[in-house]
Amino acid sequence: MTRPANAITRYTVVNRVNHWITAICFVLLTLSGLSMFHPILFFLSDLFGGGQWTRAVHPWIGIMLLVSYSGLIIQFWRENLVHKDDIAWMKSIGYVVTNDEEHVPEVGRNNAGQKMVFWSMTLLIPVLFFSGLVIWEVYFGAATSIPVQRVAVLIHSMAAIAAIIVWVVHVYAAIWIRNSVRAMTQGYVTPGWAWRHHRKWLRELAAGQHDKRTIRKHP
Amino acid sequence: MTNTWQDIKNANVVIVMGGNAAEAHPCGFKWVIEAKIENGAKLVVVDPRFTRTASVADYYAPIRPGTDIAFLSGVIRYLLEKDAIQHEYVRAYTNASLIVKDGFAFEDGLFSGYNEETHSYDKSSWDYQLDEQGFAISDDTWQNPRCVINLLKQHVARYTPEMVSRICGTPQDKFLHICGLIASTAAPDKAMTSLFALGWTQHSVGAQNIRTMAMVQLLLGNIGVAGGGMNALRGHSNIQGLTDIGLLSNQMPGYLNLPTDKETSFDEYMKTKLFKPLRPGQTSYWQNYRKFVVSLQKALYGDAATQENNWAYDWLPKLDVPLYDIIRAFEMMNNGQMTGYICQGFNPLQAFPDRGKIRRGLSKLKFLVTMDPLDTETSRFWQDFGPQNPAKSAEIQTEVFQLPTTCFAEENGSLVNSARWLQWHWKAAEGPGQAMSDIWIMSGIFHRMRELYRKEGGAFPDPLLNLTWKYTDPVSPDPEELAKEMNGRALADLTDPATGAVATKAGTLLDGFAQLRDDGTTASGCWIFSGCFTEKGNQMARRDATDPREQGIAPNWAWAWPANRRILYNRASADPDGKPWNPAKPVISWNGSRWVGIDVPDYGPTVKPSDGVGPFIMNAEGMGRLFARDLMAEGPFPEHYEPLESPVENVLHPKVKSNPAARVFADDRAAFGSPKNFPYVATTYRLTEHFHYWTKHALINAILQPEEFIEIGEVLAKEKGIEQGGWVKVSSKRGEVVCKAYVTKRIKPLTVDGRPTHVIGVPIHWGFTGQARKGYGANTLTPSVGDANTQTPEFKAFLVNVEKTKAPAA
Amino acid sequence: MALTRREFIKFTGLGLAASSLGMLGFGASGEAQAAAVRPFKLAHATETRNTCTYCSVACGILIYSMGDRAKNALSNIIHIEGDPDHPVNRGTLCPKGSALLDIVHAPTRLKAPRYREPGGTEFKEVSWDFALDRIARLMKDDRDKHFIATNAAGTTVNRWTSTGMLAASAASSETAYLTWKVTRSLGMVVFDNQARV
Amino acid sequence: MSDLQSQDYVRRSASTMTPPAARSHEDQVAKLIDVSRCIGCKACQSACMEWNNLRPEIGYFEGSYENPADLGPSVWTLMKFAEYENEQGNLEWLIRKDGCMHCEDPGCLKACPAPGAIVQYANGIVDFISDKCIGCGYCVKGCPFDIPRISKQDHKSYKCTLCSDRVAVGLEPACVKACPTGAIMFGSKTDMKDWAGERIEELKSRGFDKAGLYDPPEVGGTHVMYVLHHADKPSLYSGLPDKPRISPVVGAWKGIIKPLAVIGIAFAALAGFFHAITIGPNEVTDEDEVEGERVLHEAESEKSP
Repeated sequence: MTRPANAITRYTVVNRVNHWITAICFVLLTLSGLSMFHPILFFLSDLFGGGQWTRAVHPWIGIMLLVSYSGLIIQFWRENLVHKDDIAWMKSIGYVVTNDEEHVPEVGRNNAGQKMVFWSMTLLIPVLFFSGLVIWEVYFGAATSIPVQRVAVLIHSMAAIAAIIVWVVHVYAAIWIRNSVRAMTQGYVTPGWAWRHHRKWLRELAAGQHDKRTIRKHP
Repeated sequence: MTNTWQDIKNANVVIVMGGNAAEAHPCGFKWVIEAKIENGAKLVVVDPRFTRTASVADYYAPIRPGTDIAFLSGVIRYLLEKDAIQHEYVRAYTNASLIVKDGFAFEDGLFSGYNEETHSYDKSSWDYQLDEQGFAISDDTWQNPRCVINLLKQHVARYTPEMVSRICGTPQDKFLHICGLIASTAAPDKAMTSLFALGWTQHSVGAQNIRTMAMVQLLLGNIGVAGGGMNALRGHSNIQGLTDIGLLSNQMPGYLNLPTDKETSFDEYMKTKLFKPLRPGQTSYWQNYRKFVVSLQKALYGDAATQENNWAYDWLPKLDVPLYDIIRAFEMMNNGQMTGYICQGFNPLQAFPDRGKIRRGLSKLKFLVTMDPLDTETSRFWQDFGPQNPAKSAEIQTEVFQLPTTCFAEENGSLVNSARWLQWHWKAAEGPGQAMSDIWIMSGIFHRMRELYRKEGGAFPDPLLNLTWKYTDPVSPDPEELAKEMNGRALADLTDPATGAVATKAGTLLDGFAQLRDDGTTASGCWIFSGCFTEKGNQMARRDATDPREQGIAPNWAWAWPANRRILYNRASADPDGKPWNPAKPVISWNGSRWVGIDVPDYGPTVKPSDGVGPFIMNAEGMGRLFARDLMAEGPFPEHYEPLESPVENVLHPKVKSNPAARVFADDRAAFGSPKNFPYVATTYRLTEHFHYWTKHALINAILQPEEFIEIGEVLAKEKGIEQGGWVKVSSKRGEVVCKAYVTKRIKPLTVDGRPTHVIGVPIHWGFTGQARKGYGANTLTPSVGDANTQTPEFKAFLVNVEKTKAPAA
Repeated sequence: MALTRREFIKFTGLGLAASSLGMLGFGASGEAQAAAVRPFKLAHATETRNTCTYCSVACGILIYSMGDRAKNALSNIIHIEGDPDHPVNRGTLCPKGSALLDIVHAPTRLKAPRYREPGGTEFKEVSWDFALDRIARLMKDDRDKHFIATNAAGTTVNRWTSTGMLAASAASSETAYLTWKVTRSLGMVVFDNQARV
Repeated sequence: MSDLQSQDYVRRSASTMTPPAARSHEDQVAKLIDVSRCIGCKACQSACMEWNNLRPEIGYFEGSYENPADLGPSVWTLMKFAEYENEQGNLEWLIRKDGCMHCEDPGCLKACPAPGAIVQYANGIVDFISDKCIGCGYCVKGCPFDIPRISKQDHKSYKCTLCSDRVAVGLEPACVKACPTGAIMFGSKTDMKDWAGERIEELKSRGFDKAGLYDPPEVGGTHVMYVLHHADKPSLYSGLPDKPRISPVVGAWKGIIKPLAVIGIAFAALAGFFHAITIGPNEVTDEDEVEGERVLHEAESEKSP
């Protein structure tokens, strides 16, 4: 892998592997879940070897997602704590969407949007997990009453939709903010990227408030 | 059954007492439901438990097990007191008017002639006063106090509603309500049918239970009519057939009696069988007794039965005791008096009382042969199955042969149902493995025995050597040939006595028992079956279900004995002039020259009503008997006797508590428990999901009712701390059963003689072979004593204790 | 013609699934008419009329077996149900009769003669010849030993009381008659059936 | 005009379809269970197991005649027994054959996500097509009567088929044929309702003033109906629902949520798409790079001694 000499490490190998495990799980869950959610998407179950396989594998992927996402929570919760700055950023959301960064307050390592993605998933994934357990027929079909399961299935599907919407936003943002994808695939960003999107973070980096290794070290 | 299953739909009142038709005979019970829906009938159930029959009843009343005679005697008292009887019927068709001998009396629970030492009666006083011609004297005005009806009135006077309630525990209001329902059928065009089964027979007073209801039915004019009758629902698929063919210790085919030691010659034997009419002009089948016996002997021994050897009379075994019934058989076994026992499709280790005694008896045999499609408990009595069969194999010296037989689906043949229909069935497949038919096995034993006697000689081989065996395949005779042998055929050309012309050619099958002769020119293995397989073919295989007027006769479906008659005593369905009592549902009627109708008349087809021949042609007086003469062991009138094990004294006559004529062996008496140790009344029964001890081998039935349990009322359960579905130990003096409890609202404590009496229900179906869970079997608890007439074991009323216990170690 | 209820349901789209899909305007309908009903299993089975083996109501039954009785096919019973022509049961059967198939095929059906020696702890399979020869021998020995030709009074009684027979009340009348013949020709009097139980 | 043995689908889970309309389906079938004639003999259970080749495990006695203890993947019908003491203090043993009610508006079918795993034939029978079943258990949640059960063996859902294989060849269901007392009748729904009317009249004449037909309109009526002596209190019969309806929770899940979900997700995606083609990507400029480098250099030089 070639990388420019001035590259700044944004995500470590562990960060990235963990993220992509999560991402794969999420995508698989979305595909399998949607196939069981809406008849028009039932064809997606063929990706998993048919309806029975889809039904069987979905909860196991769900467990993997929970474990994997727990890793992300451990790694990222500090940097997603909410600050006053986030409110300012939210107020200037109009400038954000129109790519007018100059009118947006300087952003730290994560902006409020990214934090919202993080915290939404942090909320939704456990909800999905526990409501999923209730309706995991094979093992827990008899553990709760049918009315409870009915509520669980409703919660599960609503949470799933919310998660998917969050995911759509997340994915689009990654495409929209160019070179973000590279940050999560190759781990680094350029100083210019950091200047443009996370200027405060860049300054912090420059001021040595972060681990030196994140700068110009092999990610 | 006197009537058919479908005929039940013609009833106005259906009383199920001494039975549980819905559970034991669901498909027959449909006709009760039909009666309710199509005929507006009321269903009355009297039972210790609220059964599944009770669940669809219009009226239910509880009763203490073993007190049915008191209840029904109370009903008779009510009917006589309210004059709710069918007068014309009672006067003309019952012996109500006949005068009873002066010597007959009833005092302190005993009838005249009791012998305390032999526990039996000299019955000479139990008869009518006869005139010079030997006919019974009658008083149609019922003025004579010795009229049967007056003696009956006097006899039942003690059974007031208060007394009935005191004995039976049935609340008075419920008892009286039922009396009212029963009485409603005294109207000539109303009928009540009585459906009963083992709930009445399995008592030390079983036969009298049934008699009492038969008397009720006679008083109401309900015998012989559509929708009436005494309908014994019966048990096994061919229990009727085996009874008909006389597979009982004292019987020969067609209800002919096996000779006894007293009948030292054929003439002596025939003397006791001679039919002596007790009313002028009375006729009966039994006039033909000699024809039946001679034809049977000709069927059995062919040319070897001759006039000269008294039709091989001496080849018949003779009895020294009234019955060699099963209770006696096991008594003999326990006394070391038996060597071998053959159980053909019978599982006595499960089916007979005092299981411990049964096991001990079998252990003393030299050999036991079982013939069965299934792996029965009896065939494994010697094997240790834990507490359910604690046998010490090494100590048991019995040789056991377990012979596999084919089952119903694997053979041709006929079965006789409880309505006396002979129905043919066909083989659908071969039996499994080496299973063989009972016919093949019995033939195999026979041929080997005969061969041994031919070769070696031995004790009296004549009957064995001369037994007819002219079957196309002697190794496995064709059922059709056997059926033809029972039907009978002419051995010589039979001529019409009036014209002298040959009416029946030699060799042809007979059309009916009327053709039988006593001169050895006819042979018939079972006279009542004569007509079942004629030259026209197999009548039992007929399948025309046409039912005139849809009255439940279906005369062309299969064949019914006798003579394809579907309702017994159907002459009584018409009044003395021959007009039907119930014009809407006539059975037969007199058309001026002969009897016509939807059924074959149970009467001379051209005998005029004015001839005054009674309709009950099996009886010497031609009448239904409210007074049984000498035919019952314990008295001509029914009397309430407590079960041999009972929680209370006999309040009517404390000195005579239980059936004075009951036969009780000393060791069995020693095994009776007292209410002090065993305070609760127990009764055994069947559940609809199972058939005896067979269906625990059938997976579906094992699923439907998997495990042994008892039923116990909520009050007693609470008293004893017994939980729903919890474990209990039920014990009698004879053994104990550890099983689960069904605590139910369906059994309530009864107030008997002022004290609460609890009843415990013990279903019978579990054993230690088959697919259902292992059980001890109800007969672990039951006492070994039988009805005084039939020796049917008293399974329905005995004493137990019950205690809460822990689940047994797995 | 007025709108039937079915049409009403169809038109109003009462079915929620249908309505939401209808909103989206597409769905999988192509394969809708695939065969679904389980094939009728008795189409060519052989039907044999018989009588229920259990109680004395004697319900008519129809036994269905696999195989058309061709020489090379061994019939196997696959289903039993009520005979609708029978005047008593009219096609109905109770819980026992409805499960007759399971008694015919019970795993505890016996398939070979078995013998248990005195003191033995197990059955062993034996041949029919062994079993019947041995039974005949045991019976003859006992009969010769215990047969009572005359009683104390000198009357010919010709009875044999030391070996008894219980007959099967589910056996056919023809079996019963043959059993009666054999039993009585031996002079056996300890003879009974299930009439009492 | 009747086509009672029809195998045409009128509903199919997770699919849109146009019901075949060329054939006439004027009448539908129904099974009528007259509890006042029922003796609880379990012949129906037995016949059902025999015909459908169902043999659940042999259970235990559990304090009731109810065996097996519950409906199951191989228990499609079950007799339920309730000992009820009425106002007069008399015992009534209310026995009810439980099993699929074959709703006109089947909750199971609505809930099912697998196309064609649950179908309704033109004759009204609701049938589970095992090879299409994915075992998710949604039908269990959709059912207002607590009927379907998922097998632990093959993870497929099972329930009474109303013997669709028998009905398809013109025979009555096995339980109907077996029922010894005629407590279970089968025929066209019209005929069954007429017959029920007669039965109710008869029951009223015997003092059951509240006798009536159970054909709950909340689920569009059912193709298995009961004649009850206490039609005012169906729950007396071992918990027969007084007012069965598809749970509103299920309704929401299979109803409103679906279009909302599609709208929500589609909106998010479309918003992104239109954002991309209108505003476009947010790219780092050369100036940004310069600025970035500058910040880093300044910091490094400050720290450099």
